[in-house]
Order: sequence, then structure tokens, then C-alpha cells
Amino acid sequence: MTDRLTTLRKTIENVLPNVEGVLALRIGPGGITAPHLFSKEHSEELDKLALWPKEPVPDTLKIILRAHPDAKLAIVCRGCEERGIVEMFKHSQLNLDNLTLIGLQCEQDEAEFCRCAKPFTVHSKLTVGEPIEGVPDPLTAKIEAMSQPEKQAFWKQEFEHCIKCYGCRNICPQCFCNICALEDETWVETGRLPMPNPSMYHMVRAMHMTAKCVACRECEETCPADIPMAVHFRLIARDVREMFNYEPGASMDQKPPQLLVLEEGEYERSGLPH
Amino acid sequence: MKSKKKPQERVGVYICHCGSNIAGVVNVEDVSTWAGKELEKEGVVVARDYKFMCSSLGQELIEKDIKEQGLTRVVVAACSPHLHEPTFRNACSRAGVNPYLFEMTNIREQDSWVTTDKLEATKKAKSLVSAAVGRVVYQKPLESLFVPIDPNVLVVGGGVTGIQAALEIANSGQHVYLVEREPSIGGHMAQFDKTFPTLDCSACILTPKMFDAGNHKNITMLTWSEVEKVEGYIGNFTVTIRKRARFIEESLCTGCGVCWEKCPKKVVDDVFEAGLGYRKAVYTPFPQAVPKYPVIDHENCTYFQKGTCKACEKFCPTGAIKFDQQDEILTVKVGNIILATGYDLFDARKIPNYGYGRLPNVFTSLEFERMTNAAGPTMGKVVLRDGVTQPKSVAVIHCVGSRDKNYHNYCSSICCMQSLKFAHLVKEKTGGDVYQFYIDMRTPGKSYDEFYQKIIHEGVNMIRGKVAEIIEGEGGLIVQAEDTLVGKQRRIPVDMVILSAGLESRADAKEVAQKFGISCSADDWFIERHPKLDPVATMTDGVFVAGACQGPKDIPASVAQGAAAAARVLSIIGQGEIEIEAATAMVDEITCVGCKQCVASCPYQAIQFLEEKGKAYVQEALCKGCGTCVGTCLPKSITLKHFTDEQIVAEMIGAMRVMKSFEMTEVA
Amino acid sequence: MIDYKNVLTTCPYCGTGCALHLQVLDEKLVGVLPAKNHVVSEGGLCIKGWNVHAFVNHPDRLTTPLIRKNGKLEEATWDEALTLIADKFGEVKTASGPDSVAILTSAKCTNEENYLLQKFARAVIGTNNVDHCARL
Amino acid sequence: MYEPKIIGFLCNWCSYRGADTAGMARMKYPPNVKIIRVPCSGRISPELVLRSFREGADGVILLGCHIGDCHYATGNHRTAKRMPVLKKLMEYTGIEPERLYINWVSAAEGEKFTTVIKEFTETISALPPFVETMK
Amino acid sequence: MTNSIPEFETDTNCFLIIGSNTSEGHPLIATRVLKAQKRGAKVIVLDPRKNQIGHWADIFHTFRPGSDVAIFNGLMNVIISESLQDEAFIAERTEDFEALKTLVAEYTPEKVAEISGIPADVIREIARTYAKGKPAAILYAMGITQHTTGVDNVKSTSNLAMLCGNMGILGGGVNPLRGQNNVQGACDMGGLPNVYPGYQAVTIPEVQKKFQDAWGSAGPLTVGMTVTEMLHATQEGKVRALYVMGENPMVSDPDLNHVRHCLEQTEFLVVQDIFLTETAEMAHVVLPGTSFAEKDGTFSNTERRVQRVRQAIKPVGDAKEDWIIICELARKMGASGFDFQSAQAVMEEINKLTPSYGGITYERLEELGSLQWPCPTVDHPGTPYLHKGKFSRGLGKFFALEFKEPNELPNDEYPFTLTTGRLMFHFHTGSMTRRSKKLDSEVPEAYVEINVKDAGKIGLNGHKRVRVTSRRGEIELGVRITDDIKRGVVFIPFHFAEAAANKLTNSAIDPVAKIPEYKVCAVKVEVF
Repeated sequence: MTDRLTTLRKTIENVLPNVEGVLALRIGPGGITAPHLFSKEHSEELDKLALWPKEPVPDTLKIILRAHPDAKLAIVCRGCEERGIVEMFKHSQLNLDNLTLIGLQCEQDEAEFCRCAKPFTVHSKLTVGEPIEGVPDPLTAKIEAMSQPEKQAFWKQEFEHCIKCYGCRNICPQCFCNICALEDETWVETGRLPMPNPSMYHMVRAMHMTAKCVACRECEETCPADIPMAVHFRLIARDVREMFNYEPGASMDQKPPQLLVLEEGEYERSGLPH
Repeated sequence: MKSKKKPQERVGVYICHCGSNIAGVVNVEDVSTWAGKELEKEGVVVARDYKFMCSSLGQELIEKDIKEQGLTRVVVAACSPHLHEPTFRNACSRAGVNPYLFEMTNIREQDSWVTTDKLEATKKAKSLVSAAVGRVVYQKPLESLFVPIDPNVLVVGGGVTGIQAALEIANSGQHVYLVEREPSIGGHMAQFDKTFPTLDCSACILTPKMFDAGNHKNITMLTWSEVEKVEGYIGNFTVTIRKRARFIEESLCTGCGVCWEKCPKKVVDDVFEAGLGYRKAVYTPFPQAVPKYPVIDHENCTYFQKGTCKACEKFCPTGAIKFDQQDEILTVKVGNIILATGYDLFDARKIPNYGYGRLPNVFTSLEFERMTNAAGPTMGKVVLRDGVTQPKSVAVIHCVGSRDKNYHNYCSSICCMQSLKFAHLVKEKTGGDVYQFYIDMRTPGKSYDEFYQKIIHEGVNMIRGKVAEIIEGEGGLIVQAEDTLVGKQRRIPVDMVILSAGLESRADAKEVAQKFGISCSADDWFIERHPKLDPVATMTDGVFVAGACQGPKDIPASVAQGAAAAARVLSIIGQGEIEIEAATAMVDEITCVGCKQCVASCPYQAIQFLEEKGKAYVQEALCKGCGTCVGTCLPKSITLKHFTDEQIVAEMIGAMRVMKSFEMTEVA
Repeated sequence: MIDYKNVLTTCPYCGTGCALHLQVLDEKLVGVLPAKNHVVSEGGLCIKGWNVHAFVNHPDRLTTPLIRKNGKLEEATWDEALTLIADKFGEVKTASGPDSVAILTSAKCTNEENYLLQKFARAVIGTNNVDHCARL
Repeated sequence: MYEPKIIGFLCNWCSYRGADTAGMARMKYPPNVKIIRVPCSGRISPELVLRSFREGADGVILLGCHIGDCHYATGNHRTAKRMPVLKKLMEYTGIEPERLYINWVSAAEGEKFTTVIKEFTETISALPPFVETMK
Repeated sequence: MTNSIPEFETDTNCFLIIGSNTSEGHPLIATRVLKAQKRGAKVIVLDPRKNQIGHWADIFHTFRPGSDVAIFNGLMNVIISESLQDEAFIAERTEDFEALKTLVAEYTPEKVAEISGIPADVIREIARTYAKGKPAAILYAMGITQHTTGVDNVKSTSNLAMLCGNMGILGGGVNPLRGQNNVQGACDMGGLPNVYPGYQAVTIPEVQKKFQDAWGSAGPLTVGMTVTEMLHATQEGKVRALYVMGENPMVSDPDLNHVRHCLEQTEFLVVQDIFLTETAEMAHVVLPGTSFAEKDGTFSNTERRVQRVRQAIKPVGDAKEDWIIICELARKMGASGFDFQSAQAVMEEINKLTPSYGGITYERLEELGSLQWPCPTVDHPGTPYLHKGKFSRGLGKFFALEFKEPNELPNDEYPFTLTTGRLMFHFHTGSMTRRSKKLDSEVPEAYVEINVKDAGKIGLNGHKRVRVTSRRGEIELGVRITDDIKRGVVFIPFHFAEAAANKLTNSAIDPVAKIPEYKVCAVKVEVF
């Protein structure tokens, strides 16, 4: 990783003069990392540049852009984060003209940690590290292979663990709404723990992540109840790809399918009655 | 955060007996007592049942309660809201309660009529009432939006119905675009010789109307044209019309007829002449065609196919032939649309037993109509397929394709009378024997049965029975049928058979319905708003149907509908402006995050994106209130008025609460 | 100039001691980010932790000292307030002895503040009447 | 045996009128389905379906105009794209996906409506009560 | 806590959680329990309510509030009668085992079942699971301590832990989960009437001298008053001036009507806080302090872990960091030794005077992130778990304790037992969480939780509000019907000033620890 770190530092140094800041990770007190906005005024901070653990940098970008919509920034992003940025762009949440993407390719152990199918960037013009192949997702495969009663029991237990911290929503780069349906008691019962099964919170959230989840797995990582929620998102993402030929973050101009009229063959693939 | 406090409202609940329609199955007294007691916590202060809520006394009951009991919400449990929602909304309005604070629940079509068990039906009624009460307290008063009505009208179809509608409107001073697919207006009626029961000359009564329509200053005639696209809504439709190239410059053409005289190419005319006669490659379908301009039939014209000829161009005295003419796309703005697209004749080939297409002397009704027409291919002579032999005996077969579960279940309504007319014409023109094979005789119109009696006296043989088969034999045809009156098989030899084919919806009726945003029945007839009370309107405001496109009809009924549709349109035009859907979508600008997803999801492009604010905005006049955007908006910043999440959820909870409580009492 | 920083601190709700970053943009609190490689919280937080910034700038915050005058609390300067307290404590201590003053420290304040307040009680007032709601 | 509780979301223009048509023809079907009228099947968000289950519905049936016949042109296209995903999610969560049923019933199809309701009620009756399975 | 949070995930094989709503009160500790369970550890939860952790525990049972000592005695009865105890540990590390053995012999599972409502078989199962699950950790919170028998309860937990040799080992121990963020630190820093910082007793002359030398002046040799005693003393005029920093007794203390009366009697009340709390409203002088986000300092968590609090923004308005306020006041009163320029400077003085904090410096915290005391010197690594090899007093003492009924029991007039507690969504008196939009929207108002069968009994048919009355007061609030609470018990969260549970609670206290019996009092519930 030292190699990537040095290259990344150099790349950032090159980019810094042309932007108002570069968003990347920095090691802080007690060795704890956090996203940081490096600036040319304090380039010495690059000594503390970090790569891992991965942090939700696009989420920080979102916060900065709300106050400074026209800021000219650069961001260090991994494959998933780049997809997240593309989706944010498609949802009119940022202007790509003002944003320099520095792609950071993941290494094998990192990809395996995230069970990531696409641990590489595709849109970034500047990249650091060598892209590697995606890795399989044994957890998702294992859960999908369960029988219906097994799934029912499994998810009941997982949902029972949920402490409703909203962390998965808070940390998600794709959750940028001003208000959230998950905070509306019309959909999610308030003040109850454990939440009644099946969890409205997780079901509604899974629906909202349809054609949106970029598989960064930040939600699973922050979850104090260790719920493998990305499994749902990944299975649905596969279905959406198969039914409607759509992949979040893959292309800059493809519109989310559920907004549009049926295309040739889509109805047949949807499994609805003829 | 939205305020989730349950509103405190005073709700009145009214349960209709509908005579015994509801009360015969649902214990309405029980429902109203129950609602008064059990739904008190939900805000119900009055609950009553009454014989006929829709009667003026029923309505007065509600109005009185509103005033005396200070009701702020009203629920009526009765028939389908499609029937009486407007009635009760008006009653509420009169008593000072906004019509959108009324909710109707359907315990007739969706309960008493479909449930056998009385107890179950009563339970279901309670559940539905509870759902309506749950919802109504969350309803908000809405004010309708008014938009001006474009006084221009589009009439689609130039048959007698369309002509009638167009003339009615044009005579009242409004402008009409009359679109006809064929080169001339006139429709089926122009093909007939005589009309039942009066035996008037069809052409004599139709052509003056055609002429009027063709020359009316308020009618823009667009023949040889089709509607391609319809956008907008009542009062403000934008219609795109393709005017196909005639290859004739209309402003130069005098209709002198030299072109079709000189045209060397003869074509079998299977549209107007039903295949019995010929026309040229440049032609008008019939002499009295309106407009008078011919068309060049691109597919059969020698010049278009082989590149040489141009005989018509050579001889045309005014130089009106234009081989390079292109289709024209017109866009017209209208406020209302009348569809009078008519019917297709049932294709008798589909019944192989009757041998049409295989046995030369089996004719269809339309062929016979053309044959008896003095201007037709046989100059009015009734002859066999050889064109010379007069038949000595003729069988007329009713219900061909109608009242037959293999083809159409419905009665085509005109065939009995048409067949009797044929019998009369055969007798008159040949003096031969006529055999009528019928299932039932249906003669319910004015002077119709008298006509039937008259035909019987003319000596026509009436055989009640469905024809099983027509076969060749004994130098002619043999009709096999069971005579159900005498209960015996009969084989009757005849020279000629006329199949009285039924009417069916146009082959492209579905496509047309889609284009105009209306719906079709199972047989593809256009569906009217209400079969009894609103027979010419459709569920789409501003689109009306008239004539046989809505179902089989004879000429008087078609003409009546044409006039009726015209009257409806004129009444709308007379209002000057029209109330449009109040239940439109609305964006909460504070919570909208500007992700533009709704913009893409709207079927009507009614959602605009305000770049400056970074927010979505619904253009109310374009919004039709489907609510698709609501399902798309993740933060729920869009609400559909009158169908808010809060209201739907409250309705669902109301229904569920009662179902659950029954479950509990049953267990206990 | 965009001034964005993540300030690592300890959650003030409950005794677990989760670490979190306060996200500060242009000197305003804008959010919370958990600390991934922290020994206790390991990148997680509960709902209270995630919302820990929300009350800080609440309009109800006390922003100035208040002194009760004619039964009502009225705004005062720091000097007025501290002088009043010092005088009153001094007077009570002199008249009724140091044990007629009692002091409640706080399970919500820092170690340093608790230390100082009990030091104040013992060294300045001269009483052991120091307690806090450990039991509550 | 229990009486399943079923919520039916029907579009105002086709399916609700299809139900009326069934009524006018006096066709009989089980009373378990409680119909909620909405302008278009496209109005029904996955959240509404999920909330119905949360309130204790054993099944949810969603009927709209036939594809191509939508009163709102393409409102039901969105239904056809959204609801299969929800069914999948239910499947992945171990909830029987057949508890949610989507079909198209025109205003004329009273008979189809009756058949659909009968069959769906039977399907749901064969499943255990939803609330029980979630305990 | 004798042990550390990360050990739960890695080392503990059995958890006995009693009187703690861990997943709501200490969610991130529950996370560790959950991860241990996924690894195979057993989780036993006992509580009058089936709280969230109870839902996913391996063994859960409700019990009658206040029967804790009997339950522990019953568990030990089973362990001893089945010879599951750790003989070696008992022999080497403890004393007075025989007295315990004799006493618990009386507490057969059947007898305990009668007292507690936990079936005898379940008691046996729990005892076996705990005894065989070494290392096993006992986790408890205020459900154990807030009783008139609070000290007995705590001693019972250590009896059980010692019996099975679960003390002084990784992943075992007795682990009270402290409710407030820095309650540990406030105690460590001498915010108690009987000790100086580092638990140095005020009654020892050498200690007094040590502080006198350091500070120039120190407190008397006599123990001061506890909160409850202070409030009583105001009535008699023994306490004339009261200085409250960051506390809200007007919501948090028992028998609030009495507290109000006392505070009204107080001649001079100073409250230093960030909001105008219910207590501050009664003050003569209110000083605006600062929140955690506006100042530097340290907090000590429940596992004795000292961590930094860092200033993120400037104090709002004219508010001042609390440590500055105290220094200014002290200087105003002419005191010396209050000239600190930073929180770090204060810590440097603490390092000198508090042996257990001797090595906990800001420099080390910056580098290491946190340190667990005891940490006497700057090269000491800190202490993740206590009592390794030796108890602080030498041998571990078994206490033979008889079960005693709570102070107030239900009767015909007050048929329900009220127990109070916390919710996930609020903290303590709610002054902060109820001003956080999101948290407030989760639970905006108080409610009483009641068993579904009891709800039927009191005729709660669809009514949404009830009145709850005890001998001391009454409140009106919402109601939640559930089958997760034991019949005969009702629960009210105490975060809500307008329907303060503590208007009802009993101020009877534990004779030793002076802790009030928040967890048991008798009430009636009526619809209106």
C-alpha cells in the first residue's frame, strides 16, 4: 500500500494548485482516520494522508457542496465512491465540471473485505494503483441459497437486532433528501425497539436503494447491529440489471428505469401476468 | 415533519338501502347503528340509513344534518361513486361543505351484489364504512381550477353519425374539423340502396347532408386523412392529423371526371363496391362523393408502379394532377372531440360452414346492398355471381357472427330488419321464393314490427332455426337447418344465399381508443361513461363517442347519438371554461431535493424543473392527477391532492381495523 | 475559502464512550461521522450519537447569565452574576459555616470541570458537601 | 382455516369499474378483499403496499388498466417496473412473494376481476396468516 | 466495570444481563454482546420487561422487580448443589464462602420461583449456563442499583461471579454499565461527599494534608452530604446555598413534588447549564455553560477509559466553558490555584494528585486515543480489566445476604408495580435529546407501558391516555400496550418533565449507598 500512498500523495500535490481543496482520508488523533479537505495552504497535512479504512468521502463532498455549490474540488474515490458520485450527478446533486476525480484502485484484500464486484474506477481520468478484477460475494450467495422459511427466520433475527440508529441512511452517499421517508411515521413506526417484523425501515430503504445502491457497503460497516443489508441491495441490483438493463453508476446518462415507460421485452422479463 | 395529529372532525355517515338492492343483502340498520357507536372515536357524530340516499329527500337529509349538527365531513355508503359521487358532492356543496370533504364507499356493486352470505356482506359493509370514515377526516377542501374551452371541435369519422354531429355543431356557429379516412364522407350509409322500415332511398336522404357538410363554412373537411396523435386535455387538445397525398391539387380540380374516364387501369373495388364492381386507379368512390376530388391509388397507378402513363395528367383540363404531392401533417387545436368511427362488417369467411368465398352464390349483406343499388355494379339487378342469372329462390340467413359464442355473443341489432328488407327487395325485384332463417325476430323500433308483418304478408317463408351448413347440390345450394318450431331437420334448395353478417368493432378500435385515451369493452366497442345516463361521454373529459363505434346501432340511433354528442359538446363550449381535475399533484418546495426524478416519471410532462430554485414544480393545468410521481419521489415531497399517503393509509387502516376486530370477536 | 474539518471527540450520551467526528463547516456544526477504527465504537453509533450535534445550536440555549430580580430571571453580565454569587457564598459561609453551602457536580461535564468544582467546594468553600447524580 | 385480510388497490378507470361491472352482472366472489380506489396503479408506491402488510394484511392485490390502456397513458408502466422489484424484495426477505399480486383488469372484465379475486383469495388462504409468520 | 468492552466480543462465553436494557441504554455495548453471540456465546437476559436484547437473548425471562437478591441466591443454590462452582478460585482468592453456602441452601429454585416469578427450571438452566460458560460476564445497570437493597444486589452479583471464578479474568467480571457519559469521571474526580479525586477518603488526615499542601486549603475530615441529604437539609435551613452544575434534579430525582418543595426553600440557588432546565427555572442565578462540542476536556467511560473531548466550535453567545466559569468564580472569591490557561493544564494537576490518573496525559491521549485507569505513570499501558490475581482488598469477600422486599409493594389501592428507565431515543432528563428534532420525533411524549392483559383489566379499550397515581403524585400520559412487559408491572421512561415519572417514584434509599428506589413503587393506572 505504501506504493499507492506515495503515488496518491504526488497526484494530490499536482492537483492541489488547481482546486480549492482535495477530499481524501487523513490519520487523526489515536490513529483514527477521517475524510479531510486538503488545501494548498496546508499541504504539509499530506504527511497524514491515509488510504484505509475506507470512509464515506462522497458523503463529505455532499455536505460541502450544500454550502458551497460552486466549489471547485477534487476527490479521491474508489470504484464504489466513483459510482456514488455518478449517481449524485444523475440526481442533480453535483456538477461534474467542478469536480476532479482521482480514482483509487482497490487491492485484493480490500476488494475481498467489501465482497466487491467492481473494485475499480472507470470514469476518473487520474488514477492511482492498478485495477483488479472483482471478487465473488459469498455472503450474498449464501443468503440467497436459503429456503424461504430460512430466509424468513434469518431476516427476522437480523431485523430484531436493528437499533434504529439511522446510521446506514446517514452514511449512504445516495441518501441526500432533505427529509426522509424513513423518518415519516406513515412508513416507519417511531420510538419502538425492536421494530416490528418485517422491518418497515429496512424494507422501505431497500426499495429506495433500487437502482441507486452503488455497493460501497458503508451501511453494513457502520451498522451497530451487524445487519448484512447490502445483500438485499445487491440481489435487487442484479434483478434490475436483468429486467431493465440498468446499473447504477455505470453510465452518466442512463436514467433510472422505474421512472420510464416499458421498453421492448421488459414486461416479459418482469414476471407479471400476461 | 408533517403534523401527524389526527384531526378532530364531525363526520356524518349515511347508509343507503337502494331499495332492496343493498338492504336485501346487507343489514343496513346494523351497519348504521354500529357506525354510530363504534366509529364515534373516529369522529362519527351521526349515522343514518335511508331507503334511497340519492333521492332528493335523501340528499336533504344530509344537507339538514350538515347545517344542524355542524358536520364537517360526510360519508355515503351506497352504489359506485362512478354513479352518484357528483350527486352527493353537490349536496355537500349546497350545504356549505367543500365537495372534496365527502367520501363515497361502494356497498352495492362491490358488496351486496357480489356477496352471497348476508352476514359477510354486512361485515364487509362495516369494513368499507370504517375505511371511508378513516379517510374522510384527513381529506382537505380543494378548489377546482378553470381553463378556457377552445370552441373548435374535432369529429372523427364521416359516416352519417359524424356528419350529423358536425352539422349540428357547425350550424350553431362553432368550427368543426371533420376527419375521414376514405376519400369521401358518407360511410356505410352511402353504400345502401334502401333503408328500413320506410324503404327510403338511402342516397336521397344522405347526399344532401353530405353536401351541406362539404360546403359548410364552419366545417373543415379532411378526407383521406387520419388522426396521428392527440395531446392535451378537455378544452385544450392539440391534434396531429395526417392528410394523405391525393396527388390532386384540390384548388384546381373541378371534379369533371376526365381523369378517371381516361385512366387505363381498372381495379376491383372491394371497399365501396364490396368487391362486386370496379373503379379506376384514379377515382372517387361514388358519383355523389364529397368532396368531389378524386384520389390516385398509389398502389395501382401504372405511373407510380411502372413510371410511365400519366394519362390523367395529360387529359386533365386544369392541370390538377400532382404526382409529387406529399402527405401533409396538420396540427389543429380543439376543445372537444367526437369519435364516430363506425363499425366493420363481420367477415363471413370465418364461418366455413356457410361457404362464403368458396360457394360463389353465397353473398354478404353488403354485397347484396350494392347489388340492389341502382347505381351499383349490377345497376340494381339481383343476379347470381355470373352477373346474368336471376335467382328463383333466395335464403337470407340471420345472426351471421352474432349471438354465437364462437364469434360474438352480442346481437348486432340491425340484422333482423336488414334481412326483412332484403326479402322485400328480392320479392320486388325477382318475385322468387325467399326463406328467412332466424333465431329470434327482434323488431323493437318504431314501425319495425309493422314492417315485419308486412313482409310476412308478402309471402316470405320464415324458418326459425340456426343454419348448420350450406352445401352445393341439385344445381344450386342447399341450406340445412333445424326448424325449431316444428322440431325437424330441413334441407332447402336455393339459388342464392345472403348472409346477414353482424357488425363488429373496427379492426383498429383498440389503437384508436389508446390514441384518444378512452377504453374499449371486451368486444372492443368504445366504452361510454355510463350505459344509461351518459351514453355518449367517455371517462376522458372532452372525448365523446357516437354511433356504431360504441356498439351496434341502426341509422336513427346513430344519428340521434351524433346529435346528442354534438349537444354535449356545445353545452361545454357554452360554459366558456371548464373545471379541471382539482386532485392534482403538488411539490413541497421546502423538502424537494431537486433530484429531477419526478420530471422524468410524469406521463404528461406536467412537472417542470425550476433551475433557479433547484426545485420541481407541477403545472396544474397539465397534471391529470395520476400520482405516478408520488410513487417516484423518495422523500415524499410530492403529494397528490385527495389521494395523499395519509388518506390512503387511513383508509387502509380503517378497513383493516374492522377486519381485525371481527377476527377477535370470532375467536372469542 | 472552504473551512471543513472533522473534530474527533467523545459522545456525551451514555457511559459507553463512543468516538465520533463532529463535522464542522465554516465554523458551524453540520453533522456527525462515526470513527471507524475506534476501539469502543468501531465505526458505529446509536441514534443519539448520530444526532449529537442537533441540540448544540438550539435557540433555547442559554447565552447570557440570568439573575432573578423581582421573581423573574433577567439577563445580566458575567461580572454581575459572578460577583453576586461570590458575595452570597461568602456571606453564607461566614454566617452559617462552610457546610451550609452544597455543591452538585455533574456526570455530564468533563473530568477537568468535576475536578475543579470539587476543588472549589473543598478548597474555596471548605465543605465536603459535594455530590452528583451518580445514583440517579 | 382463517379469514385472510386482503387489501386491493384498484385504479379508478379500469379495474374499479371492472369490479363495478362484476357487481352489475351479480357475479359472486369472496368478501375478503377490501377495495381502495386510487386514480392510477402508478400512484401505489411500494411503501403503501408494505404499510398494508404492516397493518396486518395477509395479501395485497394491485389491479390497473392493461398495459397500453392506461387512462394516464403510461402510469401503469411505472407500476409494472416498480412492483416486480418489491416482489423480489419480499422473496429475498423470506416473505412469500405471492402475497403481492399485480394484474390488469379493464372496465369490461367483470369476469376476469371475479376470477382474479377468487384465485387470489384462495392463494392467500393457503398461506398462514401474515402476522403469524412474522412472529 | 471490572472488564473492558472489547473483551465481550472476543473472550466472553456467557453473558448474564440483569437490570440493564443494554441495547437501548448502551447500544454499542449490546453490539459486542451480539457479535459474541454470533461467535457462539450464550446471552441470558433477566428483566421485568422483554426489552430489545431480551428478544434476541438465548434465555430471557421476566421477574418481579426487587427480587434480585433472591434470584442470585437461587442461582448460587443450583450451582453449589450441582457442584459447578470454581473450588480453586474460592479457596485461593475468597473468604466467607461457608456462610454464603449455608444461606443460599435455603433458596431452592422452587422458593425463588415463588418470590421472583421465574420458573424453577429456568433458574436451573440459567445457573448451569452461567457456570459452564466461563469466562462469563455479568452486565447490569440501574436495574440492580436503584433499589433500597441496591448494595445487596451489587454484592450478590459479585458473589455469583466469584463463585464461578469469573473475577480477574479476561472476558468475565461484574460490569455495571454507567448511565451517564461521565458519571465514572465525576466519581473519579471526587464529586462525592466522602472522597477526594482517585477515591482518597476525606476522613483520612494524610489525605487531607496532601490536598491542603497542594491546594493551600482542603475540606474537613467529616463526610459531606449526598444529594438527597442536601435537599432535605435545605428545608431545615442547614443548607442555605446550593450550586448545581449541569444537573437537573427537578426531573431526575425521586419524589419530585418533594424536590420542588426543597428547592423552593433554598435561600440561594445557582444553576450552571446549557438550557433553562426545570431546575434552572427555580434558580436565583443562572450561568450559561457550554456543551461538549464547545470545550476541551476528557470523559471517563464506564470501562474506566479516559478519552478526549475536543472543542469543535466556539461557545454560543456569551456562554463560557464550564471550567473557565468555575475558575473565574473561585478567583472572584479571592482563591488562588485557579489560574488554568487550558483544560490540559487542569489535567496536569489531576495527574499529580490522583494516583490512578497519574499517567493519563493529553499527549498520551493524542497518541493512543484512550487510556484505562488505573494508569499511575506515563509509561503504564493502562488497565483493561481489574482484580487480576488479587482483589484490591486482598481476598474477595462473599456476603451472605437475605432477600428483602422493596420498600413499597403493590396493594389493592395501588395494584401495579411501577418501574422506570430509559429509552434509546432520549438521554436522562431530555434537556438535550428532546431538543434534537430527530430524537424528539421518535418519542415526542411520555407514555406508560402496560401488559395487554392488564390493559384489558383496567378497561383501556381504545383509550389513548391514562392517569398514573402513586402515594406521592400523579401524572397523565400516553399509553403503550404490549405483551413484552410482565403482568402487574408498568414502565414509564423518566425523560419527560411534563409527565415526570419521578413525581411518582419513592425516595426511600439504600441505607449504605443512599441510592433511591427508582425501580419499584406502587401505582394505580386509570383511564380518563
